[in-house]
Amino acid sequence: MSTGRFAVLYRKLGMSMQIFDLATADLEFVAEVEARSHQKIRNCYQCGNCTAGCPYTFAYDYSVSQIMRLIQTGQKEAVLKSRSLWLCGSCQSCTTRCPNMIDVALIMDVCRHMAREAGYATERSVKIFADSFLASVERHGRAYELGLMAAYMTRSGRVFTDVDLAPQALMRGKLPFKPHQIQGREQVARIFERFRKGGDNV
Amino acid sequence: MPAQDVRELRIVGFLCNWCSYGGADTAGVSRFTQPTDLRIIRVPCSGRIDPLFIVRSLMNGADGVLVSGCHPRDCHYAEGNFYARRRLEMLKRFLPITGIDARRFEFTWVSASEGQRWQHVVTEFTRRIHELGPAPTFNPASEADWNTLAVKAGQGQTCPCHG
Amino acid sequence: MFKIAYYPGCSGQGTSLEYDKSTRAVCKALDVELVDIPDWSCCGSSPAHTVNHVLSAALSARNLAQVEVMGMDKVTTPCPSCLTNLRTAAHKMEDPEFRTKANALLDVPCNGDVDAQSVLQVLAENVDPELIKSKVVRPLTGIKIACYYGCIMNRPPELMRFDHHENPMAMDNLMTALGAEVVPFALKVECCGASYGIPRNDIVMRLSGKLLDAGRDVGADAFVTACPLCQMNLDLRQGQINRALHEKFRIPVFYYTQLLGYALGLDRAVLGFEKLCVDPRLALGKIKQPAQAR
Amino acid sequence: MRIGVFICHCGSNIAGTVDCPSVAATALTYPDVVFSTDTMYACSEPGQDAIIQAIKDKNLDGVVVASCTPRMHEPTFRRTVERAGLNRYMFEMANIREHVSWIGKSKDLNTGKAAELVRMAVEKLRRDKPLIPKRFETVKRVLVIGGGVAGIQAALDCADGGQEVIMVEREQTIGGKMAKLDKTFPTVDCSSCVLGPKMVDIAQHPNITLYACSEIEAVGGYVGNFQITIRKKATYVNWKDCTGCGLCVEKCPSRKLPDAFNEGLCKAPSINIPFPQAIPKKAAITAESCIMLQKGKCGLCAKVCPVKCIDFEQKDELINVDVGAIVVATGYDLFDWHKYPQYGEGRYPDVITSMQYERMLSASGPTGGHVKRPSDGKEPKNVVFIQCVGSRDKSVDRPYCSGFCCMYTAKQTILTKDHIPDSQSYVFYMDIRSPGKLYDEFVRRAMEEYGAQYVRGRVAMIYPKGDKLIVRGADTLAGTQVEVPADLVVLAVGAESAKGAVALGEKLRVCPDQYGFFVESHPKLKPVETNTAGVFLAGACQGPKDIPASVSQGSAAAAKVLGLLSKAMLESDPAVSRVNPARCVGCGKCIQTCPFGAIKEVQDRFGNPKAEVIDTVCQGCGICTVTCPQGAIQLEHFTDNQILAEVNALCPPKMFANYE
Repeated sequence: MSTGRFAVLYRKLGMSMQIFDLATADLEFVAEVEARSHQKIRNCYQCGNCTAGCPYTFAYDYSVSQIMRLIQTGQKEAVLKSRSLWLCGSCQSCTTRCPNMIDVALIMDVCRHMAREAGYATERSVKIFADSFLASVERHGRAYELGLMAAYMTRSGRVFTDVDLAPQALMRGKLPFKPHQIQGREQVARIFERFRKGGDNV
Repeated sequence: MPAQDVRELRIVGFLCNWCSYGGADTAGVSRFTQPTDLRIIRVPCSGRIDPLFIVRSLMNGADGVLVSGCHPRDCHYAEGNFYARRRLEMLKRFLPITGIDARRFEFTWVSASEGQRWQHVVTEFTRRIHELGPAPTFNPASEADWNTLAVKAGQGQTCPCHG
Repeated sequence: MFKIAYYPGCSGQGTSLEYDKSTRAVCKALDVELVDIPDWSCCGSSPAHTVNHVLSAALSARNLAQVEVMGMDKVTTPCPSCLTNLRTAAHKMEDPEFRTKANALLDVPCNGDVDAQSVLQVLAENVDPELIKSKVVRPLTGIKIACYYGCIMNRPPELMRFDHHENPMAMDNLMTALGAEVVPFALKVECCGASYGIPRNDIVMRLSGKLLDAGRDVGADAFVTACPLCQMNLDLRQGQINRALHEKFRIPVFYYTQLLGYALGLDRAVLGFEKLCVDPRLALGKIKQPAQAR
Repeated sequence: MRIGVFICHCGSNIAGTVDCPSVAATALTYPDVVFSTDTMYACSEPGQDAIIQAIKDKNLDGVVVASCTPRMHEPTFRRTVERAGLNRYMFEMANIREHVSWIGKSKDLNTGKAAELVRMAVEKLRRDKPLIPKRFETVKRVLVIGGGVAGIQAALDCADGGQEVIMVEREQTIGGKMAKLDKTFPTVDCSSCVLGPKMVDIAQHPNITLYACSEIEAVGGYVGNFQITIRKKATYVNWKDCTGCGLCVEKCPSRKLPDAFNEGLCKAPSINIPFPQAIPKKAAITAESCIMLQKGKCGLCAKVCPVKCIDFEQKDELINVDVGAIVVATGYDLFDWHKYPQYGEGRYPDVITSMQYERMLSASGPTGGHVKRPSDGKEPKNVVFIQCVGSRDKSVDRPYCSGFCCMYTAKQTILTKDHIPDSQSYVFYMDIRSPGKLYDEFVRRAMEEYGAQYVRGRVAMIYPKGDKLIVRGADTLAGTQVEVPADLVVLAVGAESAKGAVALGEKLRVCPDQYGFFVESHPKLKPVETNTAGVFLAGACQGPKDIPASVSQGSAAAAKVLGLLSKAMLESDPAVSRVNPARCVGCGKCIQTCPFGAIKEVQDRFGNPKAEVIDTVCQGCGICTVTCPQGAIQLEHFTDNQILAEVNALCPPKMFANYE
């Protein structure tokens, strides 16, 4: 499995292909993905229809069908560290067209959850955006674009994100300066609290 | 389904030769594992199955009886399974009157190509029978060695009205 | 009078004000009564379901619970993203085990037997096309329109249960009924880049760019869409796209409710054309005045 | 009675999970069992000899073999005991392989179960009686249903073998799918040059009668004596006189009909001859589009016909024939690709099926053998082939491989290069299925010599851009997405069961599988037989097949038919119903219920009505036995007492327990 870790590193550095030791396939990982997604990974016969339809392939490090293959072969680390998980737009093209009726988008989602839980975030900015978004929902009960943008910029350090758009948006009153506070925002906040307290949320 | 430690129950199956018996064969050829409780009696057609056979099995202490024939319209003898369907449907309604739990008797249709389906049917029916447990018996002694009893059964005359 | 609970969605308060306004106006005009969910909260959008399904479901379920309190069993929303979350929540909560988990996060538990539908579906299935035709005072004759549905309004079909998953027609039919010429736009359900505009702008540039390009190829004067996110990517970011791809797109992107309202002769103020970033006047100019239309 | 029991190990197939010796030992304790042993392979020659030897040595008068399913080897062992001088019905089988060793995990439970199955067999055998088969004449005539290449082969072989053949073809001409093909793999020889002569032979063979535009209305009877009713559909042309000159076809003003033979690539006149080599070469009118038949005016064809053979009054006619055997060769149909909306559902004219492409390639086709895009008639440069359209796809309920698509696609890439030298073919495939003589070499040639670009992956969507079609698929070997700007897209549509196959199966009592393909009697040993004696299968009606396989099966079925009809007399299965006149009250219920009319009413010498079974007609279903209120009519070999004996063997009557 350590080969996995280094391989991913090498790969990032464009240094080498990675060699998978199939004998050390992490079958518990496969089982967990199947359990959390209620999908049968073995049903995938690698026709590539998901990759064929996926609009995000150009941005991926592993194509969807490769992710499916990596799961089949129990390459936990390679999967959870993959960039693709974070870049999947859940557009459902793969799920809709799979000849074996596998909910591929759901599997990507589940792997992303597991990656988060394992503390990976290969596409940091995506994670930060999601976190900022949820943070603003937790605070106000609804998404508050301006606040979320601010939070995102500070956290990601990308302070110039979409500054070019700000004027137009503001001018057209599309970015209200003050958030919509809803009465039930404590209720919403409690949802997050309880969630963080944990328990069985899988 | 019943692991080794679970005691087998007595389930009798009446299968038509052309579809269901073939389906059971297909299941075997494909190695579809099934509970071992079922004992299959082969008849040419589900239309040959006299309700008497089922009642006799149950009265003799069978815990369950499973009947299977060709799908309606697929009968090798054109319409045998239509007769079967009508007779067995009647029997199912009649059983409770005789004090027999109708859930201990089931009939279904399985074709020669449906090995998978046969596995499912057997597994489900066997599970049901095990949930119902052993059929109530009038005499615990009769739980004695099947073999010697069977020998006597063999020697004994069967009822005259069926020459 | 058709009555249904209404979930505006956060973007309706901000980036897609005009969508919300025009939706309300159009529904009013077509005798569809929208009853706002009192004190509704965010459905969690995609960030939530990328973090955890129970959390995501709970955030949506809070609103479904409100609907149940209202004593209604149907809710409609203009936003496909909200729609997906609401439907997914309701669907997942059919599983009692999951429902308990989700309700454990909520103050007010939710049964989840609320059917969420897009406003488009409500209009398509509950308003007689003939009625719409009869109410048209400004037919859209002369304008060429590409209908873009976005990726999740109809997919996956097992969940969304509306229209066609590869070639949806609801907006096409509507626009045709209004007298517009609908061009054969092939990428109706292709993804625009969704919420990656901020974290991975390059993705949106490429995907939305492709859509604009395809629209131009088939000679569209304008896009109509039913999704705030799609609209934002195609409209607000069109300038960015032009810079990124060295293009000169100038294709306005309407919400279908805006053009519907326009055709029904509603007050321009409620239609909010001025909120569009790409100036729609050129496109609207193509529409022949009723006098000529006849 | 002296019974011998033989427990077969079947190598490790049975012995692996059943303790055969202990089963044999237990069997010795059963009544009347005087000899019991286990044997490695009961069906092998030494195995059978051992049985014969035991019968002689121990002078047994009944034998039980516990091995595989009786549906496999019952006939084998019946012959064995017969060779030892026993009646073949003094034999019973216990199925301890398919029903025990192959499905049960626990050796203990299996062994117990096996022993009980043997006991059932013994108890039944103890009530068996020797049965003597009746002999009956057979009709020396064969019915071949379907005039595709498989049916043609079967018909010619039977006819050459001296049998009279009736061929029934649903379409207007024989030739089936093969007649539509341009070339055939792996030799790339002209399909019609290969098939044409055989079609002519059908027309000219003295022993063959051909009914085209005809379907099977009804089937009665049994092996050796089937009664067939054929519905000859109205063609509104008197075929006895029609010379096939084609004048009417030229003059016909109605040309709205999509040309079925050309897969709808062009329109056909209402009165038509499908193609020049059609057999029979006769004109026929399609009523739906005929102006005369619809509106009552026109009749141009009648005016121009030199032999005046047009008859607008013509009606369907029913023809009855008796035959001794039936060959079913109804072939297959092509998958309806519209089930894949991502391929455009017909919105893009330049997405066509492989069969349409064949017609396009064919010199006798609508484009005269020139490859043209349906949309603008331009010659395509980039041709994309998509395989597995309706094959190996659960989502459209077609999980099976159609077998021949890989090969015909390779052929079509080669032909494309021949027709358009500066063209480039792309093939999206999942796996190449090319077993068969010279098949894989053929596919390699398509890639190596003809430069077809094979891409390993499925296609997710096709969409137009300008006058091109963008085909977006995956290249899983490169691990990414690929796009091809195509001028023409050819879908390698898979095979599905022929329309109407299931309905025909019901008439023939041949059961179809879940996809509508007919089920053979045994997958290995009886590939062309069915479970209905005298009915045989040939070609793709049993499952997707290419031409060589279909032809082989045609010949195989013919061989079976000739074997069957070569016997002067057939023996009827003596396991038929028998009436006990003493008990029969002549109520006639059995006569009403018998599906085969095998029971007639006779009068005994006192003039009382009695039922009587016609042995050769009775099929041995036993419906009558259950119907009879008197228990007067019993199905031999499956009498109430025999079956009840099996029941008692499993569930001993409680009364005995109570007497203990």
